Amino acid sequence: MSSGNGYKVIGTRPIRHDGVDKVTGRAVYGGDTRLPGLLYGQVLRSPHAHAHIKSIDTAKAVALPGVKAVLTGADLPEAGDTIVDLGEGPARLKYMSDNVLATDKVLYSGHPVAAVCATSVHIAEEALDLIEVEYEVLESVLNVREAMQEGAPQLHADMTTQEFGEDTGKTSNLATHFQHKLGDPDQAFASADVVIEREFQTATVHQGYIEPHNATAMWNSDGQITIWTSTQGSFTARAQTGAVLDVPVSKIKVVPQEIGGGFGGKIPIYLEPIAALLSKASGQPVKLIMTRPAVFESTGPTPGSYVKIKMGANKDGKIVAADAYIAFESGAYPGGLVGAAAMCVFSCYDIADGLIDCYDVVLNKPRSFAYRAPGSTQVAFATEHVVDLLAAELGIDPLEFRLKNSATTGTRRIDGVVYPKMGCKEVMEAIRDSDHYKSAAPSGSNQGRGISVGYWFNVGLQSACTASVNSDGTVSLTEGSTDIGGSRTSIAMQFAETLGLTAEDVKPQVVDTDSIGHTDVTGGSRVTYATGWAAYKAALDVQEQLCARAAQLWEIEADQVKFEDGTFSSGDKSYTFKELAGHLDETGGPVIGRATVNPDSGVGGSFAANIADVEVDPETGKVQVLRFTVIQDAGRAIHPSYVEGQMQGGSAQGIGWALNEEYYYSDNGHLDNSSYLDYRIPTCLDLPMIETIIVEVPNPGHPYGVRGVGEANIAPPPAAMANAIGNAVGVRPQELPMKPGRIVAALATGG
Amino acid sequence: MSKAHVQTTINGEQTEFLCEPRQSLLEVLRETLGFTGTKEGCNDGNCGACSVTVDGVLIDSCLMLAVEADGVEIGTVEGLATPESLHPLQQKFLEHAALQCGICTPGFLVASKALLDHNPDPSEYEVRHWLAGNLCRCTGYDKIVRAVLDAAQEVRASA
Amino acid sequence: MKDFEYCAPSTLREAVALKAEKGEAARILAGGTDLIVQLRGKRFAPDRIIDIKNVPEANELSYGPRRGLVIGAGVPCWRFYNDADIAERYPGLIDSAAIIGGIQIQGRATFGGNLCNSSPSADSIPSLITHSASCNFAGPNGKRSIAVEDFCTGPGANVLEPGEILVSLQLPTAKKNTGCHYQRFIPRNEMDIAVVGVSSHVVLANRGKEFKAVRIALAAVGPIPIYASAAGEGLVGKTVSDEAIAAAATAAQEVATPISDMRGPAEFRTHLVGVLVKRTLEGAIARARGKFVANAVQEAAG
Amino acid sequence: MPIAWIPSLMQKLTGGQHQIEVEGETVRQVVEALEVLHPGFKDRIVEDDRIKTEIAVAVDGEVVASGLRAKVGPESEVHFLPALAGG
Repeated sequence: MSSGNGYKVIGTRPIRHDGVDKVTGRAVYGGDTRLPGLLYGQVLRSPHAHAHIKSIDTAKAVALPGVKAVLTGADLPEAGDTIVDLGEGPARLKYMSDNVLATDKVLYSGHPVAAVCATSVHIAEEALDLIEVEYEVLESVLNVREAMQEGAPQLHADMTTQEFGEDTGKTSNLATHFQHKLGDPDQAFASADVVIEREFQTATVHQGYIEPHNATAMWNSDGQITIWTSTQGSFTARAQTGAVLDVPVSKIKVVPQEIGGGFGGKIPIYLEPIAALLSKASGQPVKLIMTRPAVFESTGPTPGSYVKIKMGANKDGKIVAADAYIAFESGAYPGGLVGAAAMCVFSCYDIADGLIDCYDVVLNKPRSFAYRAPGSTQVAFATEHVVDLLAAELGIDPLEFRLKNSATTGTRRIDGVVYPKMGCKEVMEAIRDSDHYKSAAPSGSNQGRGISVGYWFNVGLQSACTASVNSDGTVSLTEGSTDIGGSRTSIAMQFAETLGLTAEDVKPQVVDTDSIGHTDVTGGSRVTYATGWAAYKAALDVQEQLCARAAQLWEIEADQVKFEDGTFSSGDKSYTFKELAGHLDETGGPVIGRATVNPDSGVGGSFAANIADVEVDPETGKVQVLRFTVIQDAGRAIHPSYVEGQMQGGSAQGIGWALNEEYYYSDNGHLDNSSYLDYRIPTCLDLPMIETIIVEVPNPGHPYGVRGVGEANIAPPPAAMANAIGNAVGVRPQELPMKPGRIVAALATGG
Repeated sequence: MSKAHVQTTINGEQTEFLCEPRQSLLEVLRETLGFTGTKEGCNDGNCGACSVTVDGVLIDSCLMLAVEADGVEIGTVEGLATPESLHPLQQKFLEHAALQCGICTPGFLVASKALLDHNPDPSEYEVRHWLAGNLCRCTGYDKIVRAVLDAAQEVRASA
Repeated sequence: MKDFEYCAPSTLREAVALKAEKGEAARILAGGTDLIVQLRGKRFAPDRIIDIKNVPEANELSYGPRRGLVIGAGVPCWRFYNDADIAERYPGLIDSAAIIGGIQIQGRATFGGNLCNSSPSADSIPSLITHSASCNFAGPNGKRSIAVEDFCTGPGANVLEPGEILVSLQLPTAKKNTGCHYQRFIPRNEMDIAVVGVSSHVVLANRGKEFKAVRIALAAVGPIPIYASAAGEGLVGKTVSDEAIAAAATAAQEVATPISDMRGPAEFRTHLVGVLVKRTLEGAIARARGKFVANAVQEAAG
Repeated sequence: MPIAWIPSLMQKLTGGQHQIEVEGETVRQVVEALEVLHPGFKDRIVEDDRIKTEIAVAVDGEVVASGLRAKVGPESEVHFLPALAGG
């Protein structure tokens, strides 16, 4: 099998190494953890969106037969006023701790206030009903612009607005304000022939992974804590748990179990410290699994947003100026996602002058966290809408207009950064060259086609790999990146390619925090890039050691041995990798390759694009996707099937975000739709086949040219859908979701 | 409350267990009997991760009490493969890369098996209709639908 | 969830005695797809659950030219939505059965349970109302029957006495020149609760050109499923026409009293009543004229 | 000489200057040089001898993990950005 790209393994489609376990039900996910003497935990959550906790009385719960321990926020160590960066962006430890278990105040409906463990999950649940919490209910605020107003209910009495390293000393719900400015936007707008400005709103949406959060912990009497959990980053989970429990990381071992989806939402911790403290109190292992309503009410959604975009262009079709005002709902505690939005908002275009003004705002919703290209979708929805309007106003085809203004290698973004080699234009050209775009747009009544592009910058961070050569010529590869979507295989393939092995010759394994070097989260589209790079370097280490072993056997110097196409040779003597692996015992014993990376440069960003054909039922406002294509620059597709899978998955999530997904709060701040029944992620019947086109503009910063593909694909879909709806019925929605009632209302008023 | 004694058949094997009436079939399968291949996603019948068959009928095991299982035959994901080989559906899911995180996969496999037992030659729309009660957040369903259609063809060819 | 006593009686008499003994503190378990969710959500905390699936009367599914169709309260949807005879005689019923939840839910859920759950958005109730179905109860004081449109009294509330059990549903014999159609509007294509549901049932005369009898019922636009009698009766004797249908749609909108919630705003729901009355009347008319109008299962089968 | 790009909200400190050429072979030297030109600059960026956690430094367009120790070339651009979270 060969991929036709000059590689033997990269670009092929082997069966994933963990596949059989996952289709037979044998793979052990976090919730499947079973231990002798296991107790079951449950968490009591606030019914109020905003309240002071006046008192908590747990006496009746403690007295219930079968209950082994009860916990409140008072049982967590006092969190100092320190800032910690534990792999999911900087945060105040106090905020992180209070989000695990509230102390003085609850800040959202679903905020944890107490926890119980018992001999059965049902007894634990009965015990929750016996905990008496007295609240003083406060007025809540649930919309970003209302939260920014003077006199809005204030969540944190001591929170002051930070302006790029400066504390303004002003208390409000505005956590952070920052700006990027390039050139002279005022003058550039004055020179523009056409200027279009629009306002946009997007609802809070959830990552929606099917597996609920879970954690099982055993706190041994010697102070050693073991935590079995589903996490995107075992080291990050360890660091966060250690910080909240005020325990050194060396006392904690995190065993990452298989993880049932994350999309950014399983980077933060929720249950881990609770499970640990309940175990400490009971002396037994404790397992907690979140209920589905709790997952929606209490775990990281992505921010709702208010965005205003102004763009100006010349008659010849060049965009000359762009302004963005971006306000993000960070939820109950400050977050860092609006920074990413700022980097993405005009990322697809070459614009010389612009201003990006950003606000991070707290309000009475769960603390928002990363969700696949966090922040990019909200702003792509806005920008791509205005780009279509500009093209229409200028009488230029929207794709031609995008191509004419495409950012490219060397373009300076408004946040100042200059692009290294990248594939924005290639992705746009792939729209033009696709079967889908070349086929006639659907021409039935209320049918239309829309396009859009989007970006995610990807990250590098730390990874480690070790590789033990087995005597039969296979290699056991250990790594610390938890595998959410087949990354074991994409890492093993890079290792195999480097040593001339087959993918099947490499046995990849995700191990616990005591068994591998620090490895950052499975997020930021970094695993195939950075852990793959570590695997590549570990393979080179193995290669070097094996050259020395061959040299020993041939009684020559190591530099006289060369390695090519999986064979070690010197003159007419040669060993295949497998042959040489059989001689390790006689040449000094085992060979273990190892490598770590923490790339300072070379992270290649990825662009994605969509073509969407839709039909709108004007009587009901319902939108059907008739045909959908996703295009993305993968740099180099290691395992094309899983690259396509990422692209299709991001598309489906983006379509859900576009059409129906939203947090629906009642006026008193209760989340009304905390179930899969009413939080409507797309079903099988809601989607067509999703066509994929992989563009490969190799990333010069990676040995195999990899760009992470996990995220950029969620940025363009809502915009493509809005543009398609606009072309179908003449009304281009400015608010997500574009749900049926909203479409009907817009059609009735003509906009 | 006293525990109920339930006799049932799981993947062809006679099994007995004790349970409280309030325990769901899902809970007993996973926590009492160790059939953790059947997953919990929502515990209210809206995701299909806990799909099993009861006397050949596809159901969500979170919405059936374990005591109701007395005298029935239950099929779970653990019963799909033989010691010799995977079921064609399992094989095609692997070949088509029809899973990413894999948490929904057992439910999809059990549901797809029930579909093929009921209709060995489904159209794409029939596959999508039948599987609408199984949510997947990773794949966008494309590769799942292709895998089921491909497996159906293989099952028909070998029938 | 509080624990409870589980009983699975094998006779109706036994079931009634178990229910009568506990009254409100006992709940009937048929498919369980609503009940078990509600127990978990602590909407009910009964002492006793009575599983009626072993009661022969609750398991009956039969059709006779005189009795019509009898659906036992414990009969799950899957047992009758693939039945060609039932589909032909009561197509509107199948429209409902084929869209309650997904395939897994249909493997357990029953019309009897859907009715006793008495949700205003229940998909089966408008179809039962327009088919002129009646409910058969058994209780300590014997048996009684009432029309389905008189069953629900409020969200989650109905006329069942604390000691009574719904045994079966009964639909009159299907007549010629009759058609029925149920549609609901949901934002997705499956797995949602109706934003609005409408069933229309027509009997046509004069070679299918004239309305002889019409029944229209609405879901999710009031505290109970609404029998829009005036909307249907207004059509009787009229020639089948777009204008007549539009007038019925307007009449139905007048009796709708929807609320705004996560499933849709009130004005949108009222608007949808008009859309769906029109669409279901057209479907029912087509079926009455012998034309094929697919239900969800048939749609899937192409 | 490398060019430091000054975030717009810090330009009050630099008298409105957007870009400043300064000597330096590492981010630390660039920041020290900026501090000499515009006292107070360092306190906005650095805390406990590290780049503040809420701020990221990019050299030639790439956010650097090595912070103050990151190498800066004679033609390099240095940007100060808000720190980010990934998905």
